Amino acid sequence: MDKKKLGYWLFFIALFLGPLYLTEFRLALMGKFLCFAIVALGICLIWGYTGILSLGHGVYFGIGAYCTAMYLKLESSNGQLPDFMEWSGVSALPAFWIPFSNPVFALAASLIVPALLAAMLGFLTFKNRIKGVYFSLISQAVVVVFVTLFVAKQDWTGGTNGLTNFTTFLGFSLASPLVQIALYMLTVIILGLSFTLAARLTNSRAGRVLSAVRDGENRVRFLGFNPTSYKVFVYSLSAALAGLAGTLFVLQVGLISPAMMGIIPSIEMVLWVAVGGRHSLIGAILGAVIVNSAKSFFSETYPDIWSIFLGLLFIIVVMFLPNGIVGAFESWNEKRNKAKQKGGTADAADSVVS
Amino acid sequence: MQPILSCRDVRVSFNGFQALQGVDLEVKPQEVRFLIGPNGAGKTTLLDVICGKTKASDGDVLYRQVENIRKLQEHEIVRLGITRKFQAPSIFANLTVWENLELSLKQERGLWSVMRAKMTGEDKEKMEAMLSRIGLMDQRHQLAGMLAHGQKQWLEIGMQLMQDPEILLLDEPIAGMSGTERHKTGELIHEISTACSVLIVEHDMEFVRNFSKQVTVMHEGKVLCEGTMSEIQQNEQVAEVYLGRRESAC
Amino acid sequence: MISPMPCSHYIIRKQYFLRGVCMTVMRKFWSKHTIIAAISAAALTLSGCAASNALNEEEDAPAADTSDTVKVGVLHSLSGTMAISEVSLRDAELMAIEEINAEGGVLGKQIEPVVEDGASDWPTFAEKAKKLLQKDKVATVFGGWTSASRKAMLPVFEQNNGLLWYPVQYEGMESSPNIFYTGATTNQQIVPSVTWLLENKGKSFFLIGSDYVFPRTANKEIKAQLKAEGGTLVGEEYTPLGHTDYSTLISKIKEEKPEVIYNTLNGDSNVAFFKQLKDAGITADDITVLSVSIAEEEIRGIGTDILTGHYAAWNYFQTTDTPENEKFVAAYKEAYGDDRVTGDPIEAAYNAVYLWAAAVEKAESFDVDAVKEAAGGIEFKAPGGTVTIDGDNQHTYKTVRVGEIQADGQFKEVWNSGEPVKPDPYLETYPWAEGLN
Amino acid sequence: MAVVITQLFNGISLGSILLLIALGLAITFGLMNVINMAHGEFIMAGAYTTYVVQQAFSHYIPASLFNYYYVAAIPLSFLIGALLGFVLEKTLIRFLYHRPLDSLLATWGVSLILQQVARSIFGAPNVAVTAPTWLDGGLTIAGAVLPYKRLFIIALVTICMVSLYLYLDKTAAGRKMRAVTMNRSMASSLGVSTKKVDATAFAIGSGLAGIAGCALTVLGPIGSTIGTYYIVDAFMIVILGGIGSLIGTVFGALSVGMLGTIAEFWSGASMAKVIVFVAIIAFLQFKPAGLLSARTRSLE
Repeated sequence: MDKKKLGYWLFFIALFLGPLYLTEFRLALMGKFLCFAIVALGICLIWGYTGILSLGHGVYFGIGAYCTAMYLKLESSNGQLPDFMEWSGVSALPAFWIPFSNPVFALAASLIVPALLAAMLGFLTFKNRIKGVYFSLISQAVVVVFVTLFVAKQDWTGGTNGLTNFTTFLGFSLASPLVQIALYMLTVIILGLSFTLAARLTNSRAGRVLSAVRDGENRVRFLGFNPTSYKVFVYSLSAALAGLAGTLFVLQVGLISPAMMGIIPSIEMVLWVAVGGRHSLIGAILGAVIVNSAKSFFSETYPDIWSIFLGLLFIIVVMFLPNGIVGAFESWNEKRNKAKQKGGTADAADSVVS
Repeated sequence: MQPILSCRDVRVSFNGFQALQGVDLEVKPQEVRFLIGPNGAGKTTLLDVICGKTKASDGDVLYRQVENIRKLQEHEIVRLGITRKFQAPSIFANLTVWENLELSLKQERGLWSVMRAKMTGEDKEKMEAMLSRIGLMDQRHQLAGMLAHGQKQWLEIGMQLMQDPEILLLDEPIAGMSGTERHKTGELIHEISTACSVLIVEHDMEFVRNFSKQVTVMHEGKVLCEGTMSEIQQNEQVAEVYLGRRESAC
Repeated sequence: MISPMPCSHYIIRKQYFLRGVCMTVMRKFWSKHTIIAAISAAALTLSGCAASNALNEEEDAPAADTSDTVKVGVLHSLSGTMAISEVSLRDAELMAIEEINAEGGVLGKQIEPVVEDGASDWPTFAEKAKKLLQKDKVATVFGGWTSASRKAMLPVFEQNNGLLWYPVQYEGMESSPNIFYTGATTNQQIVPSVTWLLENKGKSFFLIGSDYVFPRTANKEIKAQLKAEGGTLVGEEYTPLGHTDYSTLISKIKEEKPEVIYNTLNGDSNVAFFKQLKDAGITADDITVLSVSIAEEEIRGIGTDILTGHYAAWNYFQTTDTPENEKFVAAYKEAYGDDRVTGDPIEAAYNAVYLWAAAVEKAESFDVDAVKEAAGGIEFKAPGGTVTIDGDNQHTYKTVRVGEIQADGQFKEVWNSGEPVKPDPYLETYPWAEGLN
Repeated sequence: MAVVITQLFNGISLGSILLLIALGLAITFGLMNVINMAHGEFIMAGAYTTYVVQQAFSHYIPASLFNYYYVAAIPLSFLIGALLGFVLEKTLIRFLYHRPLDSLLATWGVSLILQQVARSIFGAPNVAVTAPTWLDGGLTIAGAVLPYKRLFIIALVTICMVSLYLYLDKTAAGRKMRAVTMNRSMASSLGVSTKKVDATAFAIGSGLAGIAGCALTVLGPIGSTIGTYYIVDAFMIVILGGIGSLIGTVFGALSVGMLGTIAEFWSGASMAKVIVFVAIIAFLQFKPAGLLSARTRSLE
């Protein structure tokens, strides 16, 4: 137990000390990747542990980012109407923008709005026992709805350009390297806290209920648990994590647009978790960092083949590494330890019930 | 004695097919009741209706004569004390035996309470007792999916018993078990019935003969007759129903 | 006492079969821990180095003064949906760089292009811009197509005091001190073309566009202009990017019977719109369509048969008759194949490189501030006619042209502004535009 | 009046296009329960096949016969789509029948690769297909023009539906396919080679996507990303119609087509898209099984 905890501590401390050994540019990249790692944690919770595959987490990420971006935009507009509204013909700040001039409200909203939206959608679909691929496809439709809306409502959202060109956050200049380092460290801390939260949840009895829901949702009902409330809870928790990541993302990258909440980014989020290991929280973090590093690397070296590589990665992971990198290490280690008992396949719990 | 469970004129139809055509059935406290009948008679469907998996299109299912559970959701019915074991073992393959039992503890099953739940010494004793009762003490840290078929069946029965049910619904509990295992299961059921009522669907006549007191025969979505096994064996209607379909009886 | 459940949440429990023994479990945890450490280390190394491996570390980035080359960034989408348009810009820029290098380079240094892929993804544009400025220490960057990509890069260039040359016509309302705009702003494309339409083609306008920033902003200006110059607006419709069914929109057009359709649709939607317009029995004789996003390259993807007779407004056509253009088209085809065509943004991208080089020569320095200082008034005899940098807003003076699409996929110029038009991104010199911004 | 007729026709036409796109999915997803995210790229493959056939005709076939390139393109598009589908089934899908979520991810990877391959072969810009002249023009009814191309697509999708129905109902192979989709183990124990049936069914579904791609060339763009425009809509239609029900898919496509055109006429294209998707999501909350479902018990 202690050794493992020590390992995690070392990992997070190594990340935390990033500014000491990473250059400014690489630190910025890493900060972005760690935001993605927070999203990945959330996806791991719902997908790896609960069996809900959401192809719509870009929406929650985006909404969280927009909430914070609205505050940043207002702050950098110095009390004037944001530039894009001016040339979109809006004469006064829309009512729903007004509270976002308060940073506390904006930051709280970046957590709560995604969580509430997810809870609503989750409650309806899970209560109606829509699950598996049907839920995945519906979550994709939700992405289409939101992206179309955000693009079409240009006078409110900045349209395809999104919100960008921020100057300060709570009075600190976002361009300053020191502020960027502070934001990076904040990201590491929040990632660490999210990880701890997620690990505690999955190690609790509730976490075992979630795994049970994944393996046999109907069976869980016959133990007296209502899977709907568990699923709604974990789904909105994961949406809140995505929203939180969006906030950190927009602070560090200084930009959010509908393109970042689209279908492709949403599916890529799932890929991070698949590559790292869908049943492993630390795997999700590693997956997000590794896939995005690889993306940076490949798209710089061989821009044309990045999408082929990405496609192959999907296929390889699904076909040969269903439990991702961490899973592969696990079984390799297992083999090394000469564990040979493998007989008997695990029946799905729901064999009869469903 | 007041019946603990009464089904009144329960009807179920699947896309026009009448699976249950008005079933009446009463189960008394601490009674072991066997449901027999040829395939397609509606035995499993009746269990499905009682546990909430299938919704009856008509009729009432009364618990303790007052509460109509026909429209309740599965987990609400379970919380009342009616648990169900399915025909094929349905345990959580990726959890250990111990964890399977842990989830089956009689407990507050709300999200908030479960998140804060801690294993008490009492819980632990209860689970260990159950482990030795179902003979899985040595396998308790194994993944449940790795158990042998009979062990899975027992684990599932154990999971039902952990919930201290008032009524236990069993669907062919001994299917796929060896002779000694069957006997052991029979004993177990007998033992259980001191605490709760048991409603069992079973095809194995030998087993029914050995362990039944009351038997209900179903045929084509209706109750054909009720009585002790020897009474049933005398019944001409039953013979007729079974003679044509001998193979399904054994 | 053995803990009742494996402590590690990430274990794949299936593999625990028959491993109830405490010692084994403990040993396993130890090795698992090693693995985590190993993976972590690997991940850190990878994330740290992967991005930089193929690139030059800043340590060995040559300082501009001592080496005999100067690095410039070329940042366009080479993958994703925008690659369709942007790849040609990269080609044009690389060609200009090669030409300049063949002539001896800039300030005696060879230009070394660092090509990056924006991947049609706006944060990627920002990330790569940052990389070009901070790691490669490029003297300038040529890049972008969509407004979104420019908006994403803008803060990066302002914060790092970099220099971006943006070569595509856009909606105006912007003038960053760190960006030079070599494409048209609205008063060099849209405003004159609307005037031309009103004078030559009809007064009633139907505006259609893709649902994003450029069409919406452009149409707002067009509406104000129509009001001022006696036109009427009979309809205004937007379709989502990638929309492919225009039947309903076309029935609305039929209802309103406009004389002119002003088209700001983007990319693929043009194909569907023009095909379906023709099917609905509407030809160029019935309603004039003037587009501002269809250049020679797009015509080929739509099919000349359905576009013939419609119009487009640009600053340059492949058929523009100047000696510079003859040379440019020949060189472009020579370099990239006979089947390639040039077009307005391609020309603007090509110009950008020359304009930068000229400004550097004038400033006698690659320093951003010096180049900006020197850029005002720089002239270049471009394929599309002389362009001049306006020192006030860092846009360029450009000649406006309206062309009719011919059966061979080329334009026949039907009107031009005669002389280069002064850029006015905020439309300050147009009384009717007051209150638009 | 003309507007009403035109709009009614537009609704049916949009419905027929959506149906053509969704028909292949109704087999691979609806009957076989495979989520094939590369379905859109099979549409793309069909479109490019049409382009290649056209190029071949204009180069190697007398100009007088050029107009018939389209007749050759339809079956060829089907074959190319079917071939791609067959290969995909043999190499990937068949290992993933029990892991639907994973097949979703893997086929998404396939779609990325196919898009890039298309870009490498045909270049990033769109290519143009000239529709045969016999599809030019339209039928005029009460002042409303019904373009021949749209009428042709309606006819094409009808033919596809009827052939599919005949195949599934009247041929031995089709009956085997239905048997497998209804009860896999039973069919297998009766001596039906489920592997063969799976591959055939998947190839047919993919082939239909190829036909859809061929048909779309007369109306829309031909580029490496066209598949992505249609894929989400297509899946939603199949879900809306009800899994496993071909007739349900027909109803799903037609209702989405009608709703889409009506909403677009009253508001605008963007809002219409939002309205349609919200309506589908909301509808599924009330009726998770879709309009018509072949399975009795909801989405399980």
